[in-house]
Amino acid sequence: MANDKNAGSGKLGTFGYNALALSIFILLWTIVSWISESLFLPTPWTVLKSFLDLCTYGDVEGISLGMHIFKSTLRIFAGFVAACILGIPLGILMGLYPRVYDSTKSVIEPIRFIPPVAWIPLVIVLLVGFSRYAFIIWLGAFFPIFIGTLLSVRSVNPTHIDVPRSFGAKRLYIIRKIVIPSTLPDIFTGMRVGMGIGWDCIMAAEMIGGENEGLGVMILKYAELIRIEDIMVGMIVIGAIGFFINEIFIFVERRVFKWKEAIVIS
Amino acid sequence: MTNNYAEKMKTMGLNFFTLAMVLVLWTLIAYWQKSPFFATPYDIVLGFVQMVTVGDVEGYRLWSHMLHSLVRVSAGFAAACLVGIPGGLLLGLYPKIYDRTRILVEPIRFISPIAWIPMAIVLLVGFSRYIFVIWVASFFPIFVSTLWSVRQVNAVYVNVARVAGASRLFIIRKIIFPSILPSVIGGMRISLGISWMCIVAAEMIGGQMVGIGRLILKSAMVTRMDLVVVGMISIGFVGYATNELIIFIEKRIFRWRAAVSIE
Amino acid sequence: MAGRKVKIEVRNLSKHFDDLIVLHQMDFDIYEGEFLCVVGPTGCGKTTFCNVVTGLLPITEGSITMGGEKIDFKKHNVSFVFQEPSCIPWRTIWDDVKIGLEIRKVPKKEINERVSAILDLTGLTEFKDFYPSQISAGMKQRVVIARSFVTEPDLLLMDEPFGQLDSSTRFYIENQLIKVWQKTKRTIIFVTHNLEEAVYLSERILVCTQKPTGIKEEVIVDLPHPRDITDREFVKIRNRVTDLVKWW
Amino acid sequence: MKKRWLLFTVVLSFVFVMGFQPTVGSAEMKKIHFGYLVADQIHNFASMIIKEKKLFKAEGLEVEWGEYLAGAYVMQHLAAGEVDFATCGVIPTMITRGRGVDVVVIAGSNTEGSSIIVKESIKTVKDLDGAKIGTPGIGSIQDAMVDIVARKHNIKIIHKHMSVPDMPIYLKKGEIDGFIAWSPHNTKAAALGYGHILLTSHDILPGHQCCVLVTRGELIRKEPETVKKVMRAYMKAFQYEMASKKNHDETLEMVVKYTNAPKEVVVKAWALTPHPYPPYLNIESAKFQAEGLLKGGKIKRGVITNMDKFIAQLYHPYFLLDYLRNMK
Repeated sequence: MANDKNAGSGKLGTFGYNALALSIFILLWTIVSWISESLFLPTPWTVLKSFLDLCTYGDVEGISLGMHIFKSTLRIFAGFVAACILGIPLGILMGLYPRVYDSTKSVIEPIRFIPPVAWIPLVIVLLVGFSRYAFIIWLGAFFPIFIGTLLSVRSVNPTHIDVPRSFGAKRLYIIRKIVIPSTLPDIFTGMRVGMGIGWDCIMAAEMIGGENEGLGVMILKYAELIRIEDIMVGMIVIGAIGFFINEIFIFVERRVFKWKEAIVIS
Repeated sequence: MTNNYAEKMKTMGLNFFTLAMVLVLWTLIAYWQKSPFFATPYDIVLGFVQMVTVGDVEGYRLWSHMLHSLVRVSAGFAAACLVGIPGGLLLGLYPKIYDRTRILVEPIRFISPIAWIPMAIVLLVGFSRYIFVIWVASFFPIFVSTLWSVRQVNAVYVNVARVAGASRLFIIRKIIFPSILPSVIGGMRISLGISWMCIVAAEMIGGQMVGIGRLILKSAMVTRMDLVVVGMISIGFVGYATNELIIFIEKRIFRWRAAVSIE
Repeated sequence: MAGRKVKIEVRNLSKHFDDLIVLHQMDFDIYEGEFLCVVGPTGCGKTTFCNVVTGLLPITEGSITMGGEKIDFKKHNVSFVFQEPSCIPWRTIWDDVKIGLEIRKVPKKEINERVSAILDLTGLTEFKDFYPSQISAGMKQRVVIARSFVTEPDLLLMDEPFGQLDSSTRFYIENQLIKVWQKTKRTIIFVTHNLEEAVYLSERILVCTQKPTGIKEEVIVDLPHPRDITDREFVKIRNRVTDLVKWW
Repeated sequence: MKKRWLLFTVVLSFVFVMGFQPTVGSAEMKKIHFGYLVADQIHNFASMIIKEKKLFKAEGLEVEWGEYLAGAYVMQHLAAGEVDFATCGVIPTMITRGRGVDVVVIAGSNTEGSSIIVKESIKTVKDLDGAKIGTPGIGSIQDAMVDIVARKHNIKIIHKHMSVPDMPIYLKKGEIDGFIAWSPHNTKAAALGYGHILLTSHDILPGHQCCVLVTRGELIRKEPETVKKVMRAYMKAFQYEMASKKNHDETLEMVVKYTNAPKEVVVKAWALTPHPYPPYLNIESAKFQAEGLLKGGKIKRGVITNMDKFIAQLYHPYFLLDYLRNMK
């Protein structure tokens, strides 16, 4: 409230403090794992070593970490794109015709609350190969995108629609030039949230089995061998990639939608 | 009024129609599949009746599975609230702390609860594992929505109290808290949905005989697909019902608000 | 004017935002029980002026003292009517009006008496259980005025409080404000860009310059209330102020 | 306003209290936590009989049963000190032992009992070259057996890890060429006509150890009496099944109930799964398997320096021998 100064010097400071927080965390972790001497709480250095081993030699089956990352990212991407392709048009459609959404709510809404893992048995029977993974990720990413679009269309400022209408604009024109641009920031936010949840679902998707590559598969593999340090590598990589993708989305959001006064990050 | 009523009936009718369409579609797929790994709607109804009257192999009935899961979810969700709301409030009031530790806090959000399970098993014990796994999943929506709503409290309201000589505590209690409450409850609703969705993940932990997630996993192991679907529908229904209930309560409590969003 | 007791002394007041100088070396006094208007061209930093006077924003240079002390909300009884709508949305009209008394821990019985009295005076009694979202903009502004007067402040700052109201509502509330002021004799600093409003309400007008804002001139309005906007004297003063504000 | 807050707090605290209700147990009886795998009753029928016939209660033990999805989960719980006794595969046990966790085998359960099911076009073992074979995961004996087949016949087999109940679907859809699974999933798929049995585990590793009874080393040292009681119940379950044809049939019925597999499938699967009595651990087989784990990097190199010593630490037959001695 009363802080108008040091807005310029804040940037570097924030970055520095983050680095500091990270080092303190690693230090604490090291100390705790030294004190506890537990087999299941490896030190950061063991984890780092596992990371390097996974990069150079690969896992027990000789599959490198890069391959795992690549496969998982590919699956996420496919599911996410499918969610966008289906969620955005459907959201705009159902936002423009609320009747459609209201009439199908009893089917659509409960599906939202069925956990992705629970779908696996059905997915294995009904789908095949890669589409199974895409489906599970899609399940996670679809709803934020769909609901975000739907609500945004519903809340388009009526004045903005009336302006072109008073000039005699066609329905299609209004949708193209008013509805879509004004919902775009919300759609983008929905996409970001959807991407986050998609990452959350990667473990669920990779429990499907039948493939030996993927970050989730790697974690499950090492869970069988009770190697916590390798599991941690998997977790950290998943967390870090998700974080960076999210940051990129936020960055783009801030750039593209400058006209929006404030962007809520959630 | 009558018009409104007719409208409601129509919407309900259309909902039933959609539901019927889904059932027909399901039956068609089942006949096309003709697989012991895909249950027909008839099997599912039988499975549901069995779960209600007799129970599963161990004799645990559906409500018992539900109850155990609900207890786990409630505990995890309560833990998420207990940490998330004060934490969000604190970091919202001192945004610098959040900005400076982001790199630690944020990546955790993207690690799925299932990935935590092996560590939760070896490092924690008993019931606390369920709390932890559900907490990990449901903490962030509530934390982030609290944090951001604190940042967005209209400065005028704070100034009104400040000019009148209010203490910091008064401002937090009487200005900040009421004004973030809608977002906090909204965050809690999303959290509750997510924690309920995590129940299958949490119950992968094992060692327990009951739980709705357990029912799904166990039935999948012995190819009782009808029970898998019964479990899925139960979870979906309970999640949907709680969500609608909280929306209803929200609309009641926050009469002063112009509109409550449905998401 | 001379001979009245000085309430607030402003000396050499400056306020900078980084390199931007908003207020530049302002010097003036405010007298006890005075109705002072501050006018100036758009964007000249009137809101900053209000925030600085009350101490919501820190001062870069100079001093503002009230009875020889720095203004402190916990010690001095100050009220502020903000430019933007400031009714607290989750409180009913009654609860909203009483917030200042609640903060000062006034006994419950006295709160009830004082709030009832001020609601009567502002004509809000029958709306006391309404939420702000249920009443009109003009009524909300009346709530804010009632809220500011109920604490019987030593100093009341009003920052373009009637900016968003239509003219008939504005006149109505202006008259009510004068009524309340005459009855309670509080010190009021009223910031506005509406010159007619300033002449209509105040005893004295401070005319500000364009940024960096300083004081161009003081205009004394020595007319009895209620004033007539078509009166020759009134028109004369209004034209004078208009000339002073012109920056082109 | 006040009331609303009160209600809110009450609801929240209720939820919280509900969540933290401790599990109450009676003080008189010794309580143990016994873990077993879901739908693994053909390999580990003993735990099922103990449960159905309440054999632990007869020994004065109160038991909390725990179902687990895989041996790895059981092991993680054993390592956390939560499970006291469990029946599961010997491979996960050795992997866990190799991590330095004090888990101990006190008896065997079954040998063999797995088989490789393949699609019709694969007729001989040589046809497996380049085939995709589903296995239950790298920590399982089945996965190790596929490696053994490949090595023996000098062919290359692609492993695909998946959950065992899903294997028949993958086979039917042609996503894999075959799979290796334990009973009754192997015979089940064969009965459904999805494939045929190419090799049984008897063909691959005759008499290989499969499942075992495991406990924590700490219990052996601190509570030998409890271990004795568990062993007695375990042995009585074996004897019950062997006692008569009627008892054997009853056991088969139980398996049918627990695994949801048709009777004929269970009968076939049972025939493929020997339960040697007395249930000693097949030490030679265990050694062989441990070496395989070392070679595959599943136990980190350098952990086992002396194989005999490793097996001696792993296998603790005292209670089994003690029971047999006292029986006479």
